[in-house]
Amino acid sequence: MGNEHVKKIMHVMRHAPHGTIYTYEGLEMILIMAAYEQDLSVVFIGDGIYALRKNQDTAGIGIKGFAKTFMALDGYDVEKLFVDRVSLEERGLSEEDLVVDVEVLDSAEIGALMNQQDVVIHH
Amino acid sequence: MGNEHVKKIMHVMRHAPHGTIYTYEGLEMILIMAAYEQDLSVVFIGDGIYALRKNQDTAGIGIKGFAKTFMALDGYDVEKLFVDRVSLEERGLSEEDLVVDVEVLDSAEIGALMNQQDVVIHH
Amino acid sequence: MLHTINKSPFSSDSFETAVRFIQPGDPVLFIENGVYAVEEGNRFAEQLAGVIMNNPVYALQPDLDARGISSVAEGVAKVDYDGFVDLVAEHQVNSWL
Amino acid sequence: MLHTINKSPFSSDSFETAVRFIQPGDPVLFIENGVYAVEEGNRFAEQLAGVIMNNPVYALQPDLDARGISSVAEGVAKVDYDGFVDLVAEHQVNSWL
Amino acid sequence: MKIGILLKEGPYNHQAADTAYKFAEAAIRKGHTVDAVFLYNDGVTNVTKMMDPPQDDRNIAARWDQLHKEHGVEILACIAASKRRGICDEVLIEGGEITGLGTLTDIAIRNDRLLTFGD
Amino acid sequence: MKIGILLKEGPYNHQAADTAYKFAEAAIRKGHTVDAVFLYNDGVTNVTKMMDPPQDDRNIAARWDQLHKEHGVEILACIAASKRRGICDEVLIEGGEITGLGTLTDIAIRNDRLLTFGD
Repeated sequence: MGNEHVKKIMHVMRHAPHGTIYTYEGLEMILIMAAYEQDLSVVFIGDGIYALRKNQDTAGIGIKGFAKTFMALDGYDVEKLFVDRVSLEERGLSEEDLVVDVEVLDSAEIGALMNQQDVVIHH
Repeated sequence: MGNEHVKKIMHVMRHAPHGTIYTYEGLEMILIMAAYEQDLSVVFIGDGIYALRKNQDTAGIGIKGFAKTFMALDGYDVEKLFVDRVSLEERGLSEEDLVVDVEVLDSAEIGALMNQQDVVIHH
Repeated sequence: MLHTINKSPFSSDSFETAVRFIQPGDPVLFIENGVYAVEEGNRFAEQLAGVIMNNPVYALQPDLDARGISSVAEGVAKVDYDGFVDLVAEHQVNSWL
Repeated sequence: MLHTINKSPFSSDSFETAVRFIQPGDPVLFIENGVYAVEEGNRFAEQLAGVIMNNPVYALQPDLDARGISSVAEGVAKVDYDGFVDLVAEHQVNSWL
Repeated sequence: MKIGILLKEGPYNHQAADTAYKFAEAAIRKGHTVDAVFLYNDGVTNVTKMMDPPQDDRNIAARWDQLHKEHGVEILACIAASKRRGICDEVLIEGGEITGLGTLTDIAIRNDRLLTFGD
Repeated sequence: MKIGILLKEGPYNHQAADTAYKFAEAAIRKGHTVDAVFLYNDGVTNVTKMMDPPQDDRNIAARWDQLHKEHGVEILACIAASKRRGICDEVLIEGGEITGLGTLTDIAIRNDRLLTFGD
């Protein structure tokens, strides 16, 4: 058995943090799935990238911050974090603005990765 | 007393029908407000225009259609229906595609109308 | 991989984002408010033509009917919910929300 | 009339739609995900500059902080919830959702 | 100034409920009157007392309840919108009330401002 | 084919619940198996039995209940998402169940497809 039961599951983060809960509850989902030893990856596209911004201080809006939780993914063996290059550039951001190490990829590369998945979940 | 208590209330329809309920519940709100003898107007901007399309047949998706309810607004003395010209044109639509008579205005004209309101509600 | 797109191209960036990632040859199905993208003669006609050139493109008929859309761009095939199921049976699915 | 904009300009058409209707001189307040529009150096910088030239522009500080935005375009004033209330006290309100 | 608030999205899923609350709090602190918060669309789900968020998080329903009790702000859910979404007297917070759209019209008429929060 | 469905928006406010249902119905009619509908984000509000829409409209909660009873489709609401939104055993439809995200992972693993519906 073994490997034939390992599924490739990709989570796609598309929403800016705090304005809606999608990215936060998406992260909660990833943390649970990480315990199941599947082949997980997380991709940040469009406003999803904003969730990885450094120096988010949510005290003033009264909502719990969660940017630092992305740093915990490494400990859960979720090491594949990909960021879309165009999304990063059009926001005037670079890798240094993000809380975790990510791999910046072109859309064609991300598209090819998507096509290898058994399951793709957009948050 | 009299007129000094009449408020100018504008409803702005911005969402396509059926995908979300905003325009439908917005219309329900307008129908109730119409009984209160305030100075009501309804403006269709962006995807909101799609709510006025002719020949909507919602039987297949199992959701109640409501395009024809806009025709009832006239009977409720809500006669000011405005449509944004740019929104209409970029969708390749014209007044003939709509279920009710509307006044097509430029954005500057709609903006000026907005500025005269006591209350503006976006749906 | 089957891609579904369910948002109006006018109000959301879903359509324009998704097309950057969809691989040539992959089927694309427009549903819900997404079907406005396939209507003939609107602002997205050219961009849609580019997709049609490289990908099989479908639109959900009950969603077209619900929105009063009778003219769709050439090359767009209409399917009902049964056709949606058939496409899912043939492909893994990527639902762009 | 005070206009509030609460959506990211990248994912929604709210910002680009609203600016077509906002009259010169009217104050514009960016809140929630809307504050991404005032960050320095992104794709909407030029369009925002056009607004700043004709209108007083504000951004809600707690929303900027929550999103880690430290550099805003020149000419954007930061206000807290108290400042939001003051703007509402001075103007009728048009909340672009 | 007398203010009415229209809230169109449910708790947690959208920031609207938080911004509306923070705004109301600031307005009251500055001496203004917040007359009512009217809940519409998914906004009606703000007032279910069954809400039970994580202990280290805010309880949005309880917060509206408190705003009513401490400052007399009416917390009103539209009846038609509530029925669609399963909000009824059995789940309603003590300080909340289910009412019709006519009440919203009154709120629009009797206040100096009607502010909308949504998404 | 064996199918799992992930539904991320609440009833009536978004079409997602309707499209998911229409899809499930068609899949079953064509001989496929719909294993489960897992509700996440605001999607958990699909299963409150307090829902009471106009008589001439569909009852979305009742429809999910029926899908469970007639075709054995599991109707599952994420517990963490449910608690935030006031969905609990007291309001849950008979055919529904509140469970953890581990169950969703199992659904993703054991089915040929996992389809997402949302907005």
